[in-house]
Amino acid sequence: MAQITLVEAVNLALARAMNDDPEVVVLGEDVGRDGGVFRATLGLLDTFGPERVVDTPLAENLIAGMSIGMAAEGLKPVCEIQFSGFSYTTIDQIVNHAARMRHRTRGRLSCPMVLRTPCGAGIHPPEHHSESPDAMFAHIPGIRVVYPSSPRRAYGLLLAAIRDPDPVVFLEPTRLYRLFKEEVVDDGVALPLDTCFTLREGTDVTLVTWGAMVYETLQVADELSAQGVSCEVIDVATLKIMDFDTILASVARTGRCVIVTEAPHHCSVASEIAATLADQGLLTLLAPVVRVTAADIIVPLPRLERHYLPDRAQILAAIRKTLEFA
Amino acid sequence: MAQITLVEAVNLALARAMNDDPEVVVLGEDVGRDGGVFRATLGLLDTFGPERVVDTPLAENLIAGMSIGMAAEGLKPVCEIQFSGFSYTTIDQIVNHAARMRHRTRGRLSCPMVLRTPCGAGIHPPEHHSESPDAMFAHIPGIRVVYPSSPRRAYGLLLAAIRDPDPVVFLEPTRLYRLFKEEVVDDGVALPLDTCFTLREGTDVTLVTWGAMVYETLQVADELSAQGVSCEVIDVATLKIMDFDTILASVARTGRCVIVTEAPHHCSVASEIAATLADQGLLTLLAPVVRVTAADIIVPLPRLERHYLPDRAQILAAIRKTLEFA
Amino acid sequence: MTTAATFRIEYQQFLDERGHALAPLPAFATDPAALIPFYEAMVLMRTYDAKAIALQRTGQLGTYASLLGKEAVDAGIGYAMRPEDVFLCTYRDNGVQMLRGVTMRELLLYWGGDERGSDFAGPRRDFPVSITIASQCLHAVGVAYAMKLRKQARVAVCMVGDGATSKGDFYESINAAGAWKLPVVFFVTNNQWAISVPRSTQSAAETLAQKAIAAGIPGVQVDGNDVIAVHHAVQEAMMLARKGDGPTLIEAVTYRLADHTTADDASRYRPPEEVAEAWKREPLLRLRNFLSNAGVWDKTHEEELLRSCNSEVQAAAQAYIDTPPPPPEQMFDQLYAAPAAAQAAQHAALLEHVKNHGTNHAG
Amino acid sequence: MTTAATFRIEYQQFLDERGHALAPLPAFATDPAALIPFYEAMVLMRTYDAKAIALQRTGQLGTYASLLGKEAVDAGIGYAMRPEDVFLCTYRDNGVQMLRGVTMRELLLYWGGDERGSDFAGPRRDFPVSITIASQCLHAVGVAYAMKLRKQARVAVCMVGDGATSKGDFYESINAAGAWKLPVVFFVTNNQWAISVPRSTQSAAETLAQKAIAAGIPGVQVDGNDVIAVHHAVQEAMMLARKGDGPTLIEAVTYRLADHTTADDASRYRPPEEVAEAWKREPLLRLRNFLSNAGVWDKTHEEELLRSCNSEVQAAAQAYIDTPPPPPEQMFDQLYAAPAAAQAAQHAALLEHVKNHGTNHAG
Ligand SMILES: Cc1ncc(C[n+]2csc(CCOP(=O)(O)OP(=O)(O)O)c2C)c(N)n1
Ligand SMILES: Cc1ncc(C[n+]2csc(CCOP(=O)(O)OP(=O)(O)O)c2C)c(N)n1
Ligand SMILES: [Mg+2]
Ligand SMILES: [Mg+2]
Repeated sequence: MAQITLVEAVNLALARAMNDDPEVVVLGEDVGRDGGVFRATLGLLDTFGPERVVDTPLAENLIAGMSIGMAAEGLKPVCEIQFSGFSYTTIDQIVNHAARMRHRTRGRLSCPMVLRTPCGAGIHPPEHHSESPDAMFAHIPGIRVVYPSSPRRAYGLLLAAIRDPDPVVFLEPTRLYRLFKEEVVDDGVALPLDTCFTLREGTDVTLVTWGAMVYETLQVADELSAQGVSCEVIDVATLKIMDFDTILASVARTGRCVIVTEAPHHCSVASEIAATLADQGLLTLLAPVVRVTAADIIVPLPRLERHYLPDRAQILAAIRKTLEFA
Repeated sequence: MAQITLVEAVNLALARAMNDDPEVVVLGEDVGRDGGVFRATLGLLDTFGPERVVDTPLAENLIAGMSIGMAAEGLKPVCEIQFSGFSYTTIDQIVNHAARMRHRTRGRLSCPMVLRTPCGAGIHPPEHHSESPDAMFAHIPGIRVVYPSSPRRAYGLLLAAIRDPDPVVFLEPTRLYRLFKEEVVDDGVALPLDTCFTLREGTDVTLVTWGAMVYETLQVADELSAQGVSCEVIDVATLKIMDFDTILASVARTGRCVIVTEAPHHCSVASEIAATLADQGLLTLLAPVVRVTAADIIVPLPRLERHYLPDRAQILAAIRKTLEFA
Repeated sequence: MTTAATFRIEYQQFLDERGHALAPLPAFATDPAALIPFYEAMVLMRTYDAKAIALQRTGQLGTYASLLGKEAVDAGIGYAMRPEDVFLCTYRDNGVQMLRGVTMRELLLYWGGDERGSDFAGPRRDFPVSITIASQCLHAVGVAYAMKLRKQARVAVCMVGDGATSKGDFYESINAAGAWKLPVVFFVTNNQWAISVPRSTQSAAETLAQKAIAAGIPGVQVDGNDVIAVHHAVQEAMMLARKGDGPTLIEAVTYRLADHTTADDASRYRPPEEVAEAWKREPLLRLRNFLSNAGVWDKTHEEELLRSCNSEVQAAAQAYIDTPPPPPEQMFDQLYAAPAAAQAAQHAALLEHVKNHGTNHAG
Repeated sequence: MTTAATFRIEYQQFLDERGHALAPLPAFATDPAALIPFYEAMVLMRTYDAKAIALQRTGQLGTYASLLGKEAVDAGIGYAMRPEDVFLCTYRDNGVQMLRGVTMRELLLYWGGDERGSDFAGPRRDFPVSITIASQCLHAVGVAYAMKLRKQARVAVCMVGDGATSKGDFYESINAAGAWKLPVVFFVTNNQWAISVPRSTQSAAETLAQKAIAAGIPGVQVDGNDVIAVHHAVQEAMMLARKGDGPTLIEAVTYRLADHTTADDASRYRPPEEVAEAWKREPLLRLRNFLSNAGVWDKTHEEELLRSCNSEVQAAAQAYIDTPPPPPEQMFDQLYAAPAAAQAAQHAALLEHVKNHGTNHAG
């Protein structure tokens, strides 16, 4: 039972899925001999051959669109978009085709594909390599959007995504790819796609987050715990179709909620969660729902990148504000 | 002073802008001889010639991308995407280039373009002709998103959008194109892009909406007014950068808010407004913030389309629920 | 200065405008009677087309895209495909779909605004109509990739219009299909117009067939009003594809004799003379002349055919009209394979509303 | 079967690998001394490149994309352009940018992760580096459209790699530029690799130059290690464009001698022999031999040049290092022309936080 990184867990799940199901095909730019620029597909070419581990021409729209064709023919394509900043060109195919194939044919054809892409800021890269398009994908009816935050959840949720009979956009927190290790058992057991994960139970405030920001949020929760503040930490994990019940139930207990995301503020996934609280959770709220998000700005180049990402101090300040509200 | 339709008002503003400023260029599919499939560009070819009223090859990504190049050279391109269902292929260029040209060059180059597209359901068209991608565009830092709901506002806001030195996505409510007429003075006066429009003042509940749903919302407000219920109706109009102050101030007075949009529910612009109320307006809320939206489903083909769009009964029910909340 | 590469684009035509053979006919056409089914299919298509327009004009159908003028294209393709192949079409390819086994009732259901029209009983792996121009080319690549991966002798046939050849999807697809030598035929119906935009505005390329050169695949131009030329080119391309020799791009030169759709008025942007000229080259007349000249077709055949087409179309239209409207639940089911608990309340509320209130919507 | 169209793609090379002329040289090269500036520029590029990599390796620069092996391409283009033209580049075209007047300090600032590097004092209308592959082709179309509309004798020059020729943006752009006969030159640096993906995986096309045929525009292939061939082809193409004869596509065949970027390790996916072979064809050696053979270059010149390049690059690096870091406000200003009141609070809060806390971020 090995301690592995998140990107190794992705690799493990891919190998497992390809091994279990001959219909699973991996495709994308540099996924073959190179093993992907983050090495998520390392070794797959040698094990499964170039017909199932496919280096494509350089065209993300093609990668998404041909995955839809493959899926309609019953394959289970798992395509990689090298960085989520290059995933905007796939949105047309995802909205207009992947999300609709089943509905528009009344189930005659379907689209069991997974689109994987590294997501988020924090690795000091060139422009366009730090994007957080989660809200855009989460707005699309007919797909699922999954965003794991630990090696174990990456493994189990990716297996679930691949086995799911409908299209799944699978966002991987680039910043966490190698930040820490976790024991992951390669038992082929998928995690559910219809539930949030409560990572810490607590009574004073509910912290709702997903993706890489789960990391800092947990740190803050631990810090506060030492100071006697009890934080409940929820990793949303599946941003669509989202499990609001867990969040609502938690806030019903704590009465306070801070939502943490590294995406820009306006019309983000955080907005949806806060909005749901403003409707279905209003009576339970003891304090305003605070969102800790990136500002509505462009991710700066590396020299200022660290100021862009929300940090522990911001999360802490938001929690304090929430707790102090009377 | 003529009574004109919304699409005629768009046409009037385009003609006025082209007349006032030789740098304004109109481009898109069928915008020339055909005058656009909705006739928004009717007559422009004859008046301004084929170099400034440009039928493009059939490629929306091209239309958006070349507009960026034109704008960087100082032209003021106003491009038309025939239906917003075909605007998804422009998102890459909008996010990755239009929105960033000024910021990444520290103002050396900029992107004074407008991307116009008919938006929303209700005209019984084929698939992909009824989309509401407003939330996707509104999430993008660096652009403005404008969505008028009457001939007069279409005229004034389009002029403002064209004169604005930054990229503007200008969504036009297809369903309202010819639904009613209004007196529009062709005085070349732009409306502000930094404010909501309060269409009815009221004391009992604030109705916040934009685009075509403004139409039904006003009807309901009038209906309720006859019954002694006083609704404040706010047309958000500029979805980004949004004027929250007007909304917050209104809800501070009424204590109740219903948000109406025809876009799918999850991570919509309505979510952002409700979320802002859950933070900055919480203390003023006397009732849960209710969102009347489309369900998170694909716009059905015409036979079921009318069930997709929120209707007056749904708005009414939401308002009653809000008012009855004690 | 040396030569790196040279290329030639061929043009194929067998019948002239009056139905006379211009060249030795391919094997399938040496017995003129063998072409009768082509003619019959083309007349049925035209009858169906007229009916669809009539239904639209009388408020019984939604916006409809006429296939008038491209019957030779559709028959030429339809008769070249096998049931196990996969057809990826635009809104203007109903004729091929009919030959594939999609019923006219199903086609009308689709145009009538009912998703069930795309759940056709016939070619279960064929794609539904693609409205977003050229987007289906990418799907064709994936379909053909799956066929090749599984070592099947099947072929994907993907339709686009002249306008579609300006869109990135088209180029990315022919290029990728070429790189992988996939079993796919890309078929461009060059009907000279993309709504109001003429072919000359789309591209400076002399032919659309030559776009194949960019992908390193064979490209051929045919007379799209000549069913023999179309069928021959498609047969050849499918044979290549089936035996593993990769994709072909075919451009068929024809003319959109009708408005773009029933929502369009083509007289706004194109001269009546151009349309009148095009009528002289239309595909049915040409094939009918050929058959008549060959002595295998006469007025009696023609009348009998028209009668049977009319009654077949009439019956299909009636069956369409008699189809009960879709239940509102159709909006929700088949959105995901399994209904999500988290969305159940939302769906139930809307259904409840629809059942109680119908709708009072202005639209 | 008739011929609809025929095409020929030419290959241009003037110097062989040892620097001997293979054909009569174009006018600009008949006086060998006229090529000395080209050589000097190429050596400066290579010196800059090595320094950039060294800075990256020592943690003083971000991820950097080496131009090693494409100096002839950059010099050939850089010397063909006029100040008023517009250059649209990829991350690998710093050499052209240097000749356009972008300073090495500005280039390093960009790679160091500071937006101010794209606010160069030199060619004010040139585009910043485009990272999203091929997306800049569409901008080039718009820029060239503006030039044509205004009847200016200016040309847009747009760079892409071999990988980029698979992307829809590229095709849509060359096609549209052809349709409008725009003053733009599309230049493909075919360095055989797109990160780990070889040229053969991108396309079945024998040459990338032939992609021009799809757009109905001229396409030419040149030896990208031969600065005379590159410069000649670009000059010709720009002359055509400037006098209103529309776009040209140039493919330069060269080799990426370095890793894809400093974040890449090319030994993972390509054999050392291939790289060793490519070194034999590299552009500097060839031009130096030519100049030496012509008697206009010797060891003293070479040593002097290396010295001056080194000190110039050293000074630029120092100026880069000495540049004060960008103020945090840079995140907000220039987002919109006028700061929006509605965002003021958001920005102020973040700025306040940055000033009080710095950051405690793990990343
Ligand atoms: C991506 C996209 N853009 C625009 C449209 C609107 N539209 C529908 S048909 C059409 C013209 C298509 O022309 P062509 O490809 O020649 O096919 P034809 O209609 O002539 O068969 C346009 C612009 C669309 N359906 N999809
Ligand atoms: C749209 C897009 N997809 C993927 C990438 C990641 N990426 C950066 S460079 C590169 C390869 C480009 O190859 P090529 O066009 O041959 O240019 P070269 O790097 O060889 O100069 C890739 C895939 C990107 N920058 N943009
Ligand atoms: Mg056409
Ligand atoms: Mg390359």
